Amino acid sequence: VSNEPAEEEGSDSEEMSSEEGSGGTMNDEPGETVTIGFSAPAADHGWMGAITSAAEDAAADYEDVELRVAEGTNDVNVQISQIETFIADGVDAIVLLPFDGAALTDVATEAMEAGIPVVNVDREFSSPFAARSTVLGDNYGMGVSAGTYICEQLGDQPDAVVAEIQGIASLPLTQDRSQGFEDALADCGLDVDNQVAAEFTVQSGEQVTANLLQAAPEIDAIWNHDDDQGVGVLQAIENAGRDEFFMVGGAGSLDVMEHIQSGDTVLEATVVYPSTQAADGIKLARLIAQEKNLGDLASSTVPRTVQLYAPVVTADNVDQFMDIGFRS
Amino acid sequence: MSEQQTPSSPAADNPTKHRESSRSRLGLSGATVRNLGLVAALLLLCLVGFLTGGDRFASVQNLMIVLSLASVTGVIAIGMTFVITTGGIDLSVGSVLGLTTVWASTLATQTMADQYGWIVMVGCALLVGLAAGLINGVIIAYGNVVAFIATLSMLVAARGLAELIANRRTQIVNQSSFESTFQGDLLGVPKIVWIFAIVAVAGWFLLNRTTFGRRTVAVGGNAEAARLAGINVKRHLLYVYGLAGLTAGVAGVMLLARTGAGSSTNGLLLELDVIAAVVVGGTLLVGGRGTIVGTVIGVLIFATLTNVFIINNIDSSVQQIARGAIIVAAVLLQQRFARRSTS
Amino acid sequence: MSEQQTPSSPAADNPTKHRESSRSRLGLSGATVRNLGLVAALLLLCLVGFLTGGDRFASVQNLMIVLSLASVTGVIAIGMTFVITTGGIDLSVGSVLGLTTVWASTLATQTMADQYGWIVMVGCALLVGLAAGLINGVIIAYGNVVAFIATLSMLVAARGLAELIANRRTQIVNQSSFESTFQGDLLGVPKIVWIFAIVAVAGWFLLNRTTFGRRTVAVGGNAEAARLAGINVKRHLLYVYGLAGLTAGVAGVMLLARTGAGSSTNGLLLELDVIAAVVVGGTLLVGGRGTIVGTVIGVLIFATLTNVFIINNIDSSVQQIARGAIIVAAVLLQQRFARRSTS
Amino acid sequence: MVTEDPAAPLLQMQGIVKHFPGAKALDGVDLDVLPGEVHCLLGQNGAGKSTLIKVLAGAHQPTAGTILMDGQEIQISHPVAALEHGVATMYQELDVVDGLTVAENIYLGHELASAGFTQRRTVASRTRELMARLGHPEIPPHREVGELSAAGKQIVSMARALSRDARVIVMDEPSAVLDSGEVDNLFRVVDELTSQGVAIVYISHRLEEIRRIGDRITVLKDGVTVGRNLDVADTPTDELIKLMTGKNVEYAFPERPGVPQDAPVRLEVTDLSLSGVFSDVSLSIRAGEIVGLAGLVGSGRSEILETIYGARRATHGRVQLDGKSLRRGSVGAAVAADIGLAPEERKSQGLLLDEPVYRNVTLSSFARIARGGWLDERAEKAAATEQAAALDLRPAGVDRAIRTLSGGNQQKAMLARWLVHGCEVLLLDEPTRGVDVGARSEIYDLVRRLADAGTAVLVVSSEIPEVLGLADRVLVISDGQVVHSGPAESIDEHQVLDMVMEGSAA
Ligand SMILES: Nc1ncnc2c1ncn2[C@@H]1O[C@H](COP(=O)(O)OP(=O)(O)OP(=O)(O)O)[C@@H](O)[C@H]1O
Ligand SMILES: Nc1ncnc2c1ncn2[C@@H]1O[C@H](COP(=O)(O)OP(=O)(O)OP(=O)(O)O)[C@@H](O)[C@H]1O
Ligand SMILES: [Mg+2]
Ligand SMILES: [Mg+2]
Repeated sequence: VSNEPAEEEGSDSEEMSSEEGSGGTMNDEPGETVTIGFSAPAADHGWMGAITSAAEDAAADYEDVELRVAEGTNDVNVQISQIETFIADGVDAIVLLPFDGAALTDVATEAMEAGIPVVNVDREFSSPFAARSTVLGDNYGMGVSAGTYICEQLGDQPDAVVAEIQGIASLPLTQDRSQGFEDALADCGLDVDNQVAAEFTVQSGEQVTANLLQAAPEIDAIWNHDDDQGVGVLQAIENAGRDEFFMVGGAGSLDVMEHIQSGDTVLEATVVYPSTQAADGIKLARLIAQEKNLGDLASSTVPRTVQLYAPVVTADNVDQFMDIGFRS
Repeated sequence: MSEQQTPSSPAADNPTKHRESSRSRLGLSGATVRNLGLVAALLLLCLVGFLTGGDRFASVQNLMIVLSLASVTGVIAIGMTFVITTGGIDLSVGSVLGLTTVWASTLATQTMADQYGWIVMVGCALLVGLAAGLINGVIIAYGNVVAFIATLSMLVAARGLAELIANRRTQIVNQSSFESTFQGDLLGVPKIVWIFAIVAVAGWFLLNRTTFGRRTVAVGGNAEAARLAGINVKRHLLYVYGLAGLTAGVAGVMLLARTGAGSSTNGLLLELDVIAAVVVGGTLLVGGRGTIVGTVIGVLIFATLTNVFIINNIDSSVQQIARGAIIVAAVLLQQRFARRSTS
Repeated sequence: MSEQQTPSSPAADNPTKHRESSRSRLGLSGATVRNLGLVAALLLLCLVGFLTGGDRFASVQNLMIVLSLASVTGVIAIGMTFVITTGGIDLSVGSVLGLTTVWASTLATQTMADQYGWIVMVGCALLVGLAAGLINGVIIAYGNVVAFIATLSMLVAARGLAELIANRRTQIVNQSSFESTFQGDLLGVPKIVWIFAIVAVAGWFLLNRTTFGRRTVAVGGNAEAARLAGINVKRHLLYVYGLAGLTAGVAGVMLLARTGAGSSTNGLLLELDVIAAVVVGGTLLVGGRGTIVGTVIGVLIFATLTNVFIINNIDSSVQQIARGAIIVAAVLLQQRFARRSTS
Repeated sequence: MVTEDPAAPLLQMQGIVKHFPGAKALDGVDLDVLPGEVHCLLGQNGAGKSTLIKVLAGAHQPTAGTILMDGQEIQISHPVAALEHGVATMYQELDVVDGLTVAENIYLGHELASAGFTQRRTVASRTRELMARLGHPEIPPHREVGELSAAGKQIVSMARALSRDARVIVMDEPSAVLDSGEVDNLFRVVDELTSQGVAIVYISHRLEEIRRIGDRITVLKDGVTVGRNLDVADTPTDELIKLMTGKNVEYAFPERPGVPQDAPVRLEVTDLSLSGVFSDVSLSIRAGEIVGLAGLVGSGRSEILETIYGARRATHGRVQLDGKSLRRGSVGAAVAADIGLAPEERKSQGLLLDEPVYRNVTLSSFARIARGGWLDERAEKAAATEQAAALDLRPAGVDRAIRTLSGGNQQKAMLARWLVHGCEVLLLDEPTRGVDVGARSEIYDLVRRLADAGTAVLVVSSEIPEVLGLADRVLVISDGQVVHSGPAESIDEHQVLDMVMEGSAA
């Protein structure tokens, strides 16, 4: 079905995603079977859904990986219990996208102490001893990229009106993104005039944007943190018949890339925040558990931290990125 | 139930001499007075909106935005009013709404709609909503499971099913006949607002002018008396939950039109907003009294509140604190209003 | 209230009304029979766990995992049992829990704790919880605002306040005396499980053996009768909501110990889980009947369910569907059990 | 009124048995009802009268027995079946829906509707007719029933039974909440119905009512028929009471020993007012005195009691106990000062229906019995059992849910509450409502004994003979004003009625 993530559409030999370099085919050779426990927050928005699906798909591609997926939850208490269960079960590795990095640090440390390597994805633990390896998106960098892009476009207009549509405001990652955005805008003398918070969902995106457009009759640029809520944001913009501004997205869904490509909306660019992180996490966990290394690296083991880059996708370079866009 | 939930204790009142109050002198019914209090709260909110937002608040365009916002919640709130009037609750509406948007926007449904027209998508949403509601109803009425638990289970299960069907992806609506039918305006008013208006009026007639509505009140007010009067209480509850599911389906169609996307995250946490609007509107949680007009005003209050906050560009944390305080204040104001006008 | 919520409405010829008989011959109280049904559901779940998970399920270590998971929810559920027994509801517990974790882990509090010991952090959490509960209580008891609305407002407001205080960041607990006191095991059992056990036992005594508990049942059973018998209903409601807030504070301490981090997102959506556990446990939503033992079993059922799912590695979406179905099945089983044992 | 052919009963119930879990409510009851007669059903509290008529109404399913209508056996498996066979019922518990209007309540379950839409105009005009027929043309069809008094609700309930065009109308203690004027009205309607051939099954504990309208009597005792089709005119009261109770009960008020002039004033009420309800009520009761309040339904008697008790906040005036002023609007203060109130509507104001009898009995005193906040259930049960025995509560066990007790026994439990608590001042609102003849005299004796022990008692009753017979002194209330105060001996029923009517006409 076309709903498969673009990343997985490639042939079997091109398993490794682009961030890891063209994967060593050697590493794809089946090794001893490893059991990987995977726990992530509830799939209550598109990106998180894509994360979980991508992880499941990645594991399905290896016959030597048995993936145990815990029910997605936004309750750290439950997530801790899930990790405890994985520890008790003696899985070979754990891939953990914590709802809250700090809150899961203790239990992850426990797992490490029990000899189970933990791969931390997306939201960072508060202690370096809690994970064997960390796959990080760059939330601050995402804000910076978006801000820089807007600066490039509007840098000569100090009075330009910039609006920001956040995701769930209470999440630290949202704060990181906003901070980066603010800092980058400050560099060119701009600031955020209107800020609203949605909930990473299409419905909330539509709602807050409809109101935002009313609150700000003239806008020059909008940064929307998340492309999934962006579906609603775009619809609200269309409903309001507004087009005097341009918009920058976030995350990099395939849908958004198509819009950028065709130029049929105000969406000019998006900042990639890869939804393949967890899939990478699974792959790293498998390698760690099998004591292998990343193919192209000279060092003999999997590195501690893999920080993903947050590039800006525009009409000029969208073709390059189409294959990592996720179907939100 | 605790005292504060049954404000009308059996008023020992002579059948020959009616309770003398200014409101009966004014010829107003109890429901009208309660609604007046609500209208006052809404007007106060609008005044604040006007003072702080000026023309950005007080424009036809903004009115349409607020109404559009209120529409999806509002349609479900109409169904919920019936459920709460029976003394029940339906926590699953948000999640069922999500399920209907997903089911109605699958590739298969949209492809069929290309062939047979938008009716396929709409029919799908309504049927799915109705079915979920009827399942709730069967479990509650015939399984004797408390509504809270039955519908909480449906909340969780419908969300899971929606995720399975959508494979956790957002499904974009491309079906042109659907879009042209439900998106955009009619006579300057968004079509979904028209739908809300129609559902609200139909709901009002259904509750106040039909046998169905009177039985709903009876079942909620005194289930035993209703049974003894020959009403099939269980069957009636089944219908009422079916109705709530159906309104979730209608809201699903509206949301699909408005956001152009079906997603299992649609309707997340909507249930609390809907119930809050219904209860603030004056429908009693213990059952036996429901008001559609109150519900509509309740929904408008919440939509206006969101609008005023955003127009004033208030920090979202501060918004939340203010929102909590304002809801309580509105309810207190409404009570004071009702009390003063009857003393 | 609708029929299904008042299983013992006057003189209806409904199977649920026949409960009185043979169980009284067996010398079992009504509460005991209902709890037996629950225990059966829990055992069935454990059987499934054992059959599918074998030793991975049936181990002391796994038992401790389940108990730890149950503890935080469980402590709040004890407070909630009192609230629901009065016929009220407290939707704010999850959000108040979040607020207490934030307040107790601010830099200022932790610095003070370095000086005066962990008592500062614990005291802070308990006070904040208690204060939030008392505010709920005042609004409900003296402001006559429906509990649903009052506590929903508190939910929103407390979350906003927590965000403001924490500046939406997660605050890490470094306070060593706190960590050493509350983290880890005691006699092979995690300390937070001990706290849960103590709170549960205290709650049982409070509800069943003290005048406070008797008043709680009386207020929920018939607030007007309680008032006319000389019970200060308003003040009692104030205390009960205060108690619920206090348990949220205790749970906050436990969660801080368990996660080592205070965050405004702690306790998100917890209220529904807690209420579900209490109601599945057999406490009536309309008030007048509460059971601490049932609540504890209810909490354990939910925790075990989560555990069995993880052990069996079921797809997350399917898990949700199954969860919905299992909750309904458990309640139905419990009812059947109660019915059979009395006929 | 008896039809020409007494051999052709309209309705027959034969060998009806109804078992509740743990209780045999009916154990073989027969009932024959002729067309056009008023058939009275008598029996002590808990004899099974309400259960029998609920079986007839389809609200309960009998364990055994047959029901015949016009000689044909019929099944009444649910309430609709009963209504279809022409049996309409006014239940003992008020069975109206507060949130609906008068008209909607009357037509509930058989709404006049076209295509689902209620025909409001037709319904309203028919309701107006029914209300006029019942002597209450002033109750508008669109008034919410929740705003009516208990009497008003009873009238609506009656109108509903009339609206069904029934052949048999069952009335379970309809007069309990009505005053004498209302009762006259009721009887007028009953006469009208019987003359049209409708049969009435009438339940009441007031024997004088049965004398007035009854044709034949069936007596129940402990779930069996002990008196069958007795002719009202030929059966002396003594015999009826003997059948019901199984013993000879003298149906008389206890003697008044007379209150000594130097007895201290226990309760002193000065210029008590509640705006819109009553004003400037002053009264004083001495230790050992019983004062009765007489008046029409709705004259404000209940409110006076509740205001003295602090359940309503007086707008002005003061209440003193033994010379000390009570805090206004505080029930707690009143209870602490040993003032007790047995409220009028026991279901909504008095009882925790799902709780056991003993907890209902100790509801105002469990905190006193407790030690430092810890309940002493054993002592509670002992105290409750003692008072239950003193009042002859049936069944005697105090562990069963009070919901399963018959109405009269629930009333006794309410009184037991204040006996356990011990009172300086006892406020009784309709203490014998729904109480059977035997228990009634027990209650009278008990009240008198309490007074003799020094309690000041204030009694409200809609039965004027009861007020006159029991009280030492009578206050007549009309329209929220005290219009007369004097010794009970020096006034008779007609004088009271005259004063009451005059006041309300003014
Ligand atoms: N639902 C029930 N469960 C158990 N026992 C019941 C139930 N309903 C009634 N009973 C018992 O059946 C017996 C008959 O009760 P019923 O209400 O018919 O008496 P009654 O003759 O109407 O008395 P009253 O004059 O006080 O109204 C009583 O002993 C009562 O306790
Ligand atoms: N909640 C209320 N608000 C306004 N007026 C009320 C209220 N309750 C009662 N009344 C009025 O107070 C008056 C007295 O009613 P009350 O019930 O005290 O009469 P009563 O003499 O006790 O009659 P009953 O025999 O029915 O008990 C009535 O005129 C009634 O209409
Ligand atoms: Mg009876
Ligand atoms: Mg009265």
